[in-house]
Amino acid sequence: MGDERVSGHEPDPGHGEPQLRAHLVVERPRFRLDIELTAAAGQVIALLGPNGAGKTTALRALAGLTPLSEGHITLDGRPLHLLPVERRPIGVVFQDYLLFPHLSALDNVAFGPRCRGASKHDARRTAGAWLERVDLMEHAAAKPRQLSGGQAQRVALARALAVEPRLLLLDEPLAALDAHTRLEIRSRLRRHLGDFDGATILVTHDPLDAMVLADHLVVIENGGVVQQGAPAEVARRPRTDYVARLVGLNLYRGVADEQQVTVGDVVFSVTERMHGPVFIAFPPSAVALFRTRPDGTPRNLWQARIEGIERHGDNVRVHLEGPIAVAADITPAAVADLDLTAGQEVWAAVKATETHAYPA
Amino acid sequence: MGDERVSGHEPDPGHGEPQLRAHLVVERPRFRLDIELTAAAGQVIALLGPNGAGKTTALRALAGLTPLSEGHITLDGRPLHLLPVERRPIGVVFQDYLLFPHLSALDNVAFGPRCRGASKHDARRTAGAWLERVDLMEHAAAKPRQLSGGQAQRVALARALAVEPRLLLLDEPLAALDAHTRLEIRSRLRRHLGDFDGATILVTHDPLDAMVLADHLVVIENGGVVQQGAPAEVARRPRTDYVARLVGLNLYRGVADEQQVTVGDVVFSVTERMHGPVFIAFPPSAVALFRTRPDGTPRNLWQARIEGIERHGDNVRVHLEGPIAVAADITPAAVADLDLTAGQEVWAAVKATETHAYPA
Amino acid sequence: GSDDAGTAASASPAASSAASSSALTVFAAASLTETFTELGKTFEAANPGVKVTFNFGSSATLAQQITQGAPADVFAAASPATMKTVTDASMAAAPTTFVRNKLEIAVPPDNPAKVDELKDLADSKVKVALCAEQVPCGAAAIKALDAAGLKVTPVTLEQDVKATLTKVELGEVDAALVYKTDVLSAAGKVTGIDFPEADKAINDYPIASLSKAPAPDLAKKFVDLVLSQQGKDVLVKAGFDAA
Amino acid sequence: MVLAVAGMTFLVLPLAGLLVRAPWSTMPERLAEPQVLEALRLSLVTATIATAVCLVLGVPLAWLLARVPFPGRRLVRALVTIPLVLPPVVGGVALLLVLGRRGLVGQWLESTFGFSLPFTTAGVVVAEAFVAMPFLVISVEGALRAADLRYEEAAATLGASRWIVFRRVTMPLIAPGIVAGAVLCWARALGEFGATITFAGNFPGRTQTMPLAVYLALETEPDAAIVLSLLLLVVSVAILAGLRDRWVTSA
Amino acid sequence: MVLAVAGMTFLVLPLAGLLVRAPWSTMPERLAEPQVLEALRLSLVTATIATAVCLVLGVPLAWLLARVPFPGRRLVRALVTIPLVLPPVVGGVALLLVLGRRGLVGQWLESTFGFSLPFTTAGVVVAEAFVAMPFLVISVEGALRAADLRYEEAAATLGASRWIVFRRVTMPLIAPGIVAGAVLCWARALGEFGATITFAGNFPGRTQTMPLAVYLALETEPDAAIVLSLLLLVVSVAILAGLRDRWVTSA
Ligand SMILES: Nc1ncnc2c1ncn2[C@@H]1O[C@H](COP(=O)(O)OP(=O)(O)OP(=O)(O)O)[C@@H](O)[C@H]1O
Ligand SMILES: Nc1ncnc2c1ncn2[C@@H]1O[C@H](COP(=O)(O)OP(=O)(O)OP(=O)(O)O)[C@@H](O)[C@H]1O
Ligand SMILES: [Mg+2]
Ligand SMILES: [Mg+2]
Repeated sequence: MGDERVSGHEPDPGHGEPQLRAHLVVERPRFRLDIELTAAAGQVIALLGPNGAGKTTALRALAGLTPLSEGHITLDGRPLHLLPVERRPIGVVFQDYLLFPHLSALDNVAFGPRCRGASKHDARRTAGAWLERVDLMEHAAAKPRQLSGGQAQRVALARALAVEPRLLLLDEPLAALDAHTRLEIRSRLRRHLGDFDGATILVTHDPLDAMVLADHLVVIENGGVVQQGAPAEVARRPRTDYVARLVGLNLYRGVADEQQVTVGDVVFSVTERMHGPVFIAFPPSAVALFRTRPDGTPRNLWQARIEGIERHGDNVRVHLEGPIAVAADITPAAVADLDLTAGQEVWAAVKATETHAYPA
Repeated sequence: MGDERVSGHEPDPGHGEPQLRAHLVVERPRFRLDIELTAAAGQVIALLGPNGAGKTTALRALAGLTPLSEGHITLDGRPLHLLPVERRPIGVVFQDYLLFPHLSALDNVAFGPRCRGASKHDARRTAGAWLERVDLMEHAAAKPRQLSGGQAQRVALARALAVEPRLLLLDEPLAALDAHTRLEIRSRLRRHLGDFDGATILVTHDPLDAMVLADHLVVIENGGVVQQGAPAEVARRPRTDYVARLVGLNLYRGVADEQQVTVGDVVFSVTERMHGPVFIAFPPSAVALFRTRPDGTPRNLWQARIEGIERHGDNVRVHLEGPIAVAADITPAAVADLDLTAGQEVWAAVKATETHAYPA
Repeated sequence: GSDDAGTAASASPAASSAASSSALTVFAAASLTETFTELGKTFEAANPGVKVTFNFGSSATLAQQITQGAPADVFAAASPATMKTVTDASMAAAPTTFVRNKLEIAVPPDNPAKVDELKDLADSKVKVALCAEQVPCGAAAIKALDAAGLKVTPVTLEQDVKATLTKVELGEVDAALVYKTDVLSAAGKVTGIDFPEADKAINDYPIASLSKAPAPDLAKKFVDLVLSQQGKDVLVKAGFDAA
Repeated sequence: MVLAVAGMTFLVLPLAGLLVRAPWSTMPERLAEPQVLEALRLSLVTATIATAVCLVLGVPLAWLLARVPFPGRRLVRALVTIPLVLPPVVGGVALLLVLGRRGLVGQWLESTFGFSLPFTTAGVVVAEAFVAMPFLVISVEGALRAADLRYEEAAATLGASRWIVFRRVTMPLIAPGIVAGAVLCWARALGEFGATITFAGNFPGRTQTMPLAVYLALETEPDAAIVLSLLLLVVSVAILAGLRDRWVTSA
Repeated sequence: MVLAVAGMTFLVLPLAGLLVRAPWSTMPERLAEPQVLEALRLSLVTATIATAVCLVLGVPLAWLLARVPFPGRRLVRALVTIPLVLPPVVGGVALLLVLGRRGLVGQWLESTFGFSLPFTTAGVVVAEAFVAMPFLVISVEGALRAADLRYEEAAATLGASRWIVFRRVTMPLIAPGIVAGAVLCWARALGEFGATITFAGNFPGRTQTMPLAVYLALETEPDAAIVLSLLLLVVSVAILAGLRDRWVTSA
């Protein structure tokens, strides 16, 4: 069922005309959001960005909850920004659920269908079906206060989906779910998004959610778009520090001359031939550490000081300062062998084949 | 700074007498929590579990917000469960922040020190220092409503830490943070927890948070402890499906006979020699898929049907049904080569060296 | 009376006779509650089929209601001043004074301040309650005190005579100037003391049938009943002075 | 805590005074009088209808004041308190001036529908509603301001029109505030005297509510007034003790 | 919307009646009388002090009712509404029975402190506070019930005692409810007539508040009564329009 997704991952011209076209400008006292978004029918756009970047603000503007200072929103060719909130064919999952505290889980989900004209009985049936899909049928009668955080989140998800919206807006829909449930709900969400012919805007912090669910990433920082593209593309070629850390890469801006890139005092050998300003990226696992200067070319090698060490998954992540700030992943065994401690001087080297350079 | 942590990862007898000893029993209409927890001074215990397992309930019971039906809590040798909430030397970060809406970020953080007797001026200075540590000094005057989700979370964190508690209770303290901020706050949290000589109980869904921050994991499901131990131990030897998925392993219960483990109709070769009931675990990346039956021994090989395919990081995760339910990670190129689609029959094989068996 | 039906038939316009002849609405000062209720029963007995409805309240309120078009037949006020607002609005024909009410000194039964004549009230140690000058009993009190050449500083100027009496009953004041009727109705709870200057401060109660009365014939008959000897007897029994 | 008990004592002690003073021996026969029950029934009926009227008119008004910014809102909000501040008797006069047979609107009502409010049971309801409505409006407005707007936003995104949001989300969320307001409103209407006697008169069975009966009893027999007051209190306390808690638990 | 406007009209129209009827030509001289200003000042001062008394006693009482379960809570809550339902004149009598010279407590007050409340300005405050307190208690209890308990829990974990939680978290969170209650309370105290005149009497400069002056004026000169009422209204509306909004924005 999800198989066509695997290839449909790149922004797909087959999706046809953009269904959503938006230019969102929102002015705040100490903040200005100004971004453009387009989404084809059936496409899922993930909005990524650090805390306070304006993701929630953008979502609220699309929903009509925050007025646009300027700009426009077009959905299926109709100007959405002229409609009041309740007339917009949207479904929203809020960052903090906002389940109606006086209604049961079932009635929360039935609320939307009921507002959109279904009879009480039909609305409840629809709601029941949705609760079933998020595995909460046994909690149908519970009030939101009696649900755990993740259960509440799933009810919120069901509530937004139950109105069969044309534009689905999700603000961290999976944030409160545990890994197990998350995997399940994520697959279900994928499946629903697959069936869904409207556009979806998904705000998330989790790069994995973004990679799995989205066709297209839009990264915003400080109110503006800093990078966008297919997930794989963004993951391979981050253009800001934030994106680089998001996808777990070290990223630098340098100047290329043939297969050689100069970043400050450090010179990297790379496989690509380029000229002029470039980005160069490599994973922490590509960094090797040595107590004494290893033999070999001076390229890809520099002396650094250990700033901090922390466990990272099965490995240990070493943060280095020096000519460039770098994260290195090494095995716990290596830490013991090298007897690494914070403040110590070491030599760092990067394999040329693991670096990746691209135009800045 | 963090280096001693790397080795201090196992529950360390050097921590001395357990500082926290608790037996928590909470009865609810359709739910019963019954767990035992111990934590030595300076130790960080992570409480993991699926949604609705009772993690928040356990935390609330420790804080005194939910009364114990039975059991006891001892902290530093004193019976904590006899004290009212405000006399307990605790700091709590709540799952949904609960910042006081009428106070600025600074005053929210200053609230605790003020209650514990600091002068207005000192409390604000302490609060300012804490806001600095979570990088929010510029938002000191903002009301919680004006903060983004992640900013609010960081203020909540600062507020809980500002009272210098003897027992720190964190309910998903990093859930709303973006990857970048999370990394930073996580390191800072580690550093603080390192300086901190009290016990910490951390509820989280994120196995990475648990692995990085905790000395000891306690996994609860449905109100009871199902597994506990050092993070690496739990990660290597999951004992329930939930834990297995959490750490990204396929897990089965089988019967061992020498280097052979039988799980239903499938027989695995393993490297360990054992007898009787065992668990066997292997990562999804250890599974190889074939369109036709490969040659070789019938061991570690079975026929399966593809249930679904989804992108997973740089790879593609294939969910298989058949004699045993398995997740397999393969490269996108392989998906294309094999032309895999949902519903298709394939052969699955697991390398013996990548399986790991241990007594059930 | 046997001639009632005839009078009614001849006096009222044919259109409204049937309806209006069976109901009589009397607006009367609250101090007349007991006496008028009794007279109303008498009237109903004498005029079978007629229902008398009373609206008791403060004279001023009743006057307001009448000038704002209330459907009343008879107005009996506790002071000429309130009646005047009704006649000024040409809502009533010439009123007749049907009783008078005389002031008395009321003291608690144990008479703590040992009051026994009007000049004792001038003692600053005696707590005195008077009615406010705007209400009839207050106006009368001023007249009486002026006549006696006394200057009294009361602790309170009450809104009406009942409130004044209550203060005495509860022992909050040592003495008050109230009507004889009130002392009588509070039998046992206060003691009344007559004083000679009371004759100079008598309050008249006027009654009139109203010009827009829905039942003018019955109105006239009721006024006649009040003014009759039978009416006087009832009123005098309650402590009023005959006009 | 001490203050709370002091406050309670302050409110309840005068009741003790009344109880001590009450003429217990003659109580039964006094209460058995048909006029008394008539007045009690009328009081309860009119206070309840007046509360209903206040809910229908007052809750939307409170919503307007709390949610819709319009020029002069501050003034309107302050004007809403008029019936509170106006001595009730003057309120009654004002009602007469407007709705009386010769009043600004009353004139027109009478000539068009042949209907006149003063001195009718409907007039009692009008007088009580006039005096009691501010309690409802102010309580409900306070509750509306304290409510979390984001739930209303969430409802709007689910397709709920303003009216549905109001009815199915806002109202239930502020239910405690509405109940508090309605209780205040009902109790105030039940105790209303000045405006009622002025606007609706004092006709037994038609406009004579308990407070009016108490007033007349004070004129003639103060003890009877205490008995009537106690009856009114006991009935209202019983009703509130019953009603209020059912609400509180369901909210 | 229509209903809201209807509600507003209903409340405001009688004011129009008063305005039409008011004797504008003689207005200035009537208002210039020193007694009038004296009564106005006294009204404002006593209503404000009474509101303060109600806040001090009533907010803790509301908290007790909303947060601390104790046997008989339902009954106490209903008893709190007594002063609302009791006709004010009877309320005044009840106060006299308790706090008067010969009252249950008053007797003792007089013999111990030589102090007697009736006929004093303090008596006016007591009468007004008695009548107005239920408004505060009920409004604040409603707000307390609607408030999110979890904030109080969060405060407790930060080391706040019950009292600090109440003062620094609960109170600010329910500020709109307290303001609404205080406004109701103040306005009711300002318009209070029956209990005041019964308990504290009517003496210019000491116990004669505006409603008392209005009532007495009504006896002889209805026009003067209207003028006084309008003055009272204008002053209170002005104060509320000013005060209320400052609160609302800060909350
Ligand atoms: N109501 C408001 N008034 C003023 N400023 C606000 C308001 N809400 C948000 N902001 C500011 O706008 C900026 C963007 O906030 P927004 O909530 O959109 O961030 P976000 O990207 O959703 O962050 P997070 O990941 O933490 O949820 C922040 O700097 C925030 O402080
Ligand atoms: N106030 C309550 N009344 C009744 N049942 C409750 C209440 N709060 C929680 N529960 C139930 O108790 C169980 C445990 O809830 P809890 O909030 O502790 O879960 P959790 O492990 O924190 O889950 P999550 O990860 O989703 O936050 C759930 O089944 C929940 O439905
Ligand atoms: Mg956000
Ligand atoms: Mg939880």
